[in-house]
Amino acid sequence: MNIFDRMMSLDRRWVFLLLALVCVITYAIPFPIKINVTNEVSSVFNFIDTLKENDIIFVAIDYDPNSLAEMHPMTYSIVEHAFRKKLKIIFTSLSQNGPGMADLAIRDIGDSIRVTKTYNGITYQGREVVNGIDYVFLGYKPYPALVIVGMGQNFRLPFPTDYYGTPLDDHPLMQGVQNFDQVKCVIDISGTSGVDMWITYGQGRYNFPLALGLTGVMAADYYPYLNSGQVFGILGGLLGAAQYEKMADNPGRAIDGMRVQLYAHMVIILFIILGNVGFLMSRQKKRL
Amino acid sequence: MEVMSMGTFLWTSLGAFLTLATFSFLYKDNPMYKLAEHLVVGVSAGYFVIILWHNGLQPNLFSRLDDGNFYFFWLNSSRPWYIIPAILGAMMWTRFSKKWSWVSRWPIAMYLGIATGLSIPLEMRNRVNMQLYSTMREVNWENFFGNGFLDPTAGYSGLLIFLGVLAALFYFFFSKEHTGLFKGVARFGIWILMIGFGTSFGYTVMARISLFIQRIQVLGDYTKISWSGASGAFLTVWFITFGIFVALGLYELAKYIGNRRTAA
Amino acid sequence: MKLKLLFLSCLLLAFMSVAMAQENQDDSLPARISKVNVHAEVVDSVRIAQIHWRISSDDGNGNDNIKEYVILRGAGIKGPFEERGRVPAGRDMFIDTLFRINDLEDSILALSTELAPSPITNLRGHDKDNDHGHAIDLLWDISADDGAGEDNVIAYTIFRADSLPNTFFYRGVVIKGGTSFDDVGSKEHESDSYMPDFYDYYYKVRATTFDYIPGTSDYYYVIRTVANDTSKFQDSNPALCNNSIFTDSEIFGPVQCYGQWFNTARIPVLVFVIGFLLVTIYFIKKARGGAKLFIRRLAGIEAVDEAIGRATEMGKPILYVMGLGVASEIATIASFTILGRVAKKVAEYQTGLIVPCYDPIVMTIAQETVKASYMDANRPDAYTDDMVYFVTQSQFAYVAAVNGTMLRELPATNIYMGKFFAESLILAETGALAGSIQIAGTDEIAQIPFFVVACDYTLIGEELYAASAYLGREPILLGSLKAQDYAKAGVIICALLGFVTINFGWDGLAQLFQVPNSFFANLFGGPN
Amino acid sequence: MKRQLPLILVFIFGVFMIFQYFVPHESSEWVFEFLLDWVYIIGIFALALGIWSLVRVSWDKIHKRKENWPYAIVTLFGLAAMIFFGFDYGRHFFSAEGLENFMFRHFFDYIMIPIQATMFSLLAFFIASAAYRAFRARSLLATLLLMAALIVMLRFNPYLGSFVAEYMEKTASWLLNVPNLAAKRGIIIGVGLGIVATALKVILGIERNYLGKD
Repeated sequence: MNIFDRMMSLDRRWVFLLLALVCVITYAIPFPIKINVTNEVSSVFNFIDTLKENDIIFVAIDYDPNSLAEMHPMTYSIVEHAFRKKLKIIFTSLSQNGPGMADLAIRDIGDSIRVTKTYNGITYQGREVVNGIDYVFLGYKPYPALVIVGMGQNFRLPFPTDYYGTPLDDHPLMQGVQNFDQVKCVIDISGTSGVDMWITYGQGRYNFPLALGLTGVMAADYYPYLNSGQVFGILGGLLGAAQYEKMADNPGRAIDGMRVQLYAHMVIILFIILGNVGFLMSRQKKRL
Repeated sequence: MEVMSMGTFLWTSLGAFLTLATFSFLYKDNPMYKLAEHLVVGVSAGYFVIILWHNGLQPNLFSRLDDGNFYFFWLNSSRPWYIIPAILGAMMWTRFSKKWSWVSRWPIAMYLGIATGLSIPLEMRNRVNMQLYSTMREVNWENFFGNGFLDPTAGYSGLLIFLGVLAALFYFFFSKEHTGLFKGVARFGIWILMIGFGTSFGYTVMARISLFIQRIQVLGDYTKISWSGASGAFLTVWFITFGIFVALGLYELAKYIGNRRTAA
Repeated sequence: MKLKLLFLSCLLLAFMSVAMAQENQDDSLPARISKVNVHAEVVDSVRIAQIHWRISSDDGNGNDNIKEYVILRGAGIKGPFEERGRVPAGRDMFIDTLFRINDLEDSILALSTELAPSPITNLRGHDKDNDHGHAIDLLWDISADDGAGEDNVIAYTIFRADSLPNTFFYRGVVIKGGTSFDDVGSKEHESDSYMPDFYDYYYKVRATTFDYIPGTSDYYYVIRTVANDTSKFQDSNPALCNNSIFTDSEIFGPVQCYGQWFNTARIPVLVFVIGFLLVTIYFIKKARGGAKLFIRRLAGIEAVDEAIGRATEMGKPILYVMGLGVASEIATIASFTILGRVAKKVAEYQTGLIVPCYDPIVMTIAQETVKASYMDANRPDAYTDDMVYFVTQSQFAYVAAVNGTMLRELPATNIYMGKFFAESLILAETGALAGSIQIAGTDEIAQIPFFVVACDYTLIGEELYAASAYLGREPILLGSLKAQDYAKAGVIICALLGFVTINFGWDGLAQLFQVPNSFFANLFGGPN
Repeated sequence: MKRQLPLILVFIFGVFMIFQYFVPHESSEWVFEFLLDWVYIIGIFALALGIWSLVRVSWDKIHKRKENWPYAIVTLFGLAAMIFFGFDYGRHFFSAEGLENFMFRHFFDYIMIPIQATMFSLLAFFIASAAYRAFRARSLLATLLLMAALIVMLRFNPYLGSFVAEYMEKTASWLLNVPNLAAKRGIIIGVGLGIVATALKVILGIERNYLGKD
């Protein structure tokens, strides 16, 4: 049993322990880390930044708690940015366990909007974000494809009432808002296959500008849509969120997490290299 | 640093406890993990029931069957036909009876017909037409070698994308043995595919790690807050919450070392 | 029996709901007015504000307890509001005099006339193409004072009248420089913005400035709904009346909107769908007819055979994992075919086979498949039902169990075919640790990387289908695979042609593939 | 009746939906919206099946005293509690107060979110040990894949020195925007054709798995 075989046969729990330690320690010792913003992110930021007051945007919070880690920072930074710009937002959550989280997030963001803050040199007065006037939360319906198509016809078709049971027509925001025609853009923050539905059934049928916030697992798969113009921007995983936070000058969990990310990556890379060295060596031995 | 009420603190402690209980699976499958796992299955199912009721049946069916002027069930609601989907839906439930399960096929068939029919032109448009259209791009011949190192907007990048798409498509072409020229093309295709998968892989690692990071952040906040607002009560809960895990850890460690001894 | 019970319970639920919902009706306050619409007009030298609203849902029907509407005006959105008049229930408009132009002093009058911008010209419009009707596209040339001249135009406001002479209604606003507006109405009768088809509409476009007549300003109007019991009332949201200096264009009309029966902008999709449909039918028929359709060999499949051989030499079993898919998924169906083939070989070589299942239905079908293969190999005696067994339906528990099996049995070969999710990497890792040869295949793109780096052979995406078609020769699978192949070939050829032509400076061909497609739209298109 | 009618239904609705895409006229849209409206309702009933089968399985476990049956009780408890709170302690069945219910929200925020989030975060560890023990440069292809992965992972690493880091950044974004794009586009087109083919087969009644066996 040579050194490499021993390396291979090491109990996985030691690996777990090492990773955990590295992450916890780097989390405990904060230090700044440089983040370069890529086009696919900045295009989303700029789009929202250039919208006029009272423009309506549509934000779909399509993820379950299990991918909240990556998606929540996106939701928080994008929605706060939009509210600071005094945009109006229509929310849905087409993911089974999403609505409760969306509800939570909206209330949290409402709290942070109350305080006066300065972003990128512009001071935004704190204000109350009112349900029905500043935003409407439509809630959840099963079968994203059909719901999205339905909303394209009329929001009232799948959603006669909003999440809290209020008829849509009672909301000042929804006055004269029929379907996606009255919406400036749709931002789908998705950890599920619902994103395909948004591209195919939403953008495909009703041609609205669509931006995506995606988990890292999915991010790389949607670049073709970016290139074909079906999607105008992509936020990929925690890095995407961090980039947005950087542009919005509103550092949150994503930027805070990136330094841990950095070290965790280095650990993983180290493991890959170690493992492969061991592998190649043992193969050498077999050859002899 | 905010100081929270005892109630909130207890709730957050529960959250922290369950988090650790779930992490304990990393050591090995154990009762606490099983508890958390089964609990979440139940809770999320119940949550789903409620969401389906309050956001589904109630607004889309019941409230429509009843619009005020009502005295004989749905018959004089202004939209009595909404009883039809309700009945179709109810048919689904025959699934559980051996004898009648075939009844459930009608609503399924209706649903399936609508869903698939809807998907065909849209999928065709989005995944084939649009992608094909955007493959036919003019290569930036003026600036073929781009400016700077590996410029995605450069001409050669454009050309590479086009060739790559064709090669990747060809790799999934099964009616032709990969020999001669085709062999080369398919080889190029699989290389392109592998690079594609590689990028996904890199992103995936990031994704998985960030899941863990968020948990650390949550636990970190929890400890910070609870310590900052440390009172006797807080600390007791704190120690109960973590004491369990420390004790368990020590016990397992002792056992582990013991086994080592006997093994040696 | 059970059926009856279910039926009854469902109906009971519906019934209860209706009964209960009765109670949750709140008739304390008269329903507030949801939509108020105000704009300024000049009628024989009097500047007036035209106020229209949608009558309260309690007016006439609902609780029917409305006495009158009170019109309030304020200088700011927060008020203070002063009463301007009252109208009885049932009325839905009010005209409020802002000021008489004759009353103005000459200097101000002169100023206001001097500040008035020149109107927009050449206002024209037509029905919106390729839609369900209820919409009109408007076009115009900008005012001479927009960007040039006085340069005091800030916006163009679009008004529509449903017949002449009649009051105009506000339809929308376009910021300076804009030369077009889509007046998209709703098709629902009950909607505020309902816009019937085949109906004469008249439009005017107003060039608005940011200048006000001295002493005047914008106004906000609130409509108060007062119940018969006058202590009960509700206010609408304030509605803005823009009171700045403006000039109206001359009226354009009549123009009608109507729906189209065919969306010419989507022709390419139709062509593709029909073409693909025909190819699919053709090949499936052919495959059913028993024609020999060639499918190339796949490295993964070759590997399966030799792996089974190796297992026999080592006298160790083969582990076959079907993934987390349900029985109706194509990946799982493909996996059944491959399992059948593997089981047959295993039976011939007399090796062991372990198939832990995630889904009970999948398990039953898998059992059938394996049994059948053992029959084919004439070794029905060797088959036992506990080769294929159900584990659990919770992802991580399942993985834990399978990992346990791997480390206990140390199978010579692990085969993963079907739908895999996050567990893929855990399985592959443990398998690698156990030193087994690993062959994987999935159409779950996100999981392929893990399999590629952790397994010896991987069937990527469609290769899985191809493999099962190659092994199973099952006509439907085979036929549609062929059809897809030829479609791919078609796509490749189209791409080549389009690419070449566009790079020789002719984008005509490429244009044909775009959706929504301007070429076809213009070919068969409407008036423009 | 048992087999034919479903096939006919699928065909009729399917064909209608296909052509509806090309017919913007409101009469077609009217039918379209009607159908959509119905399908949600049917779908919701269908989803209730899943919940019901969960209850049945758990109950069966307890009843037959299968292994780990006590955990099934926990599951059922969670289910029952959530439903109880969701109807606001049984006070409001037909208005959504339940969603604002204190216990309902807290069960979601402090039981569901932590466990689900953590369960998935276990993958962080598994990927680490897999990286160590399974991710091998077995073949040229695997090597290619690993290389691309490493570059993407090293993207924002400052310790490579600004010079290398810059090139890493550029390479990573190039890999994403050129070869990755090409590969994924190839896959998307292929998958698209696959989806359409399956859908067509269902509508034409060639693919009948959804009927189940009888």
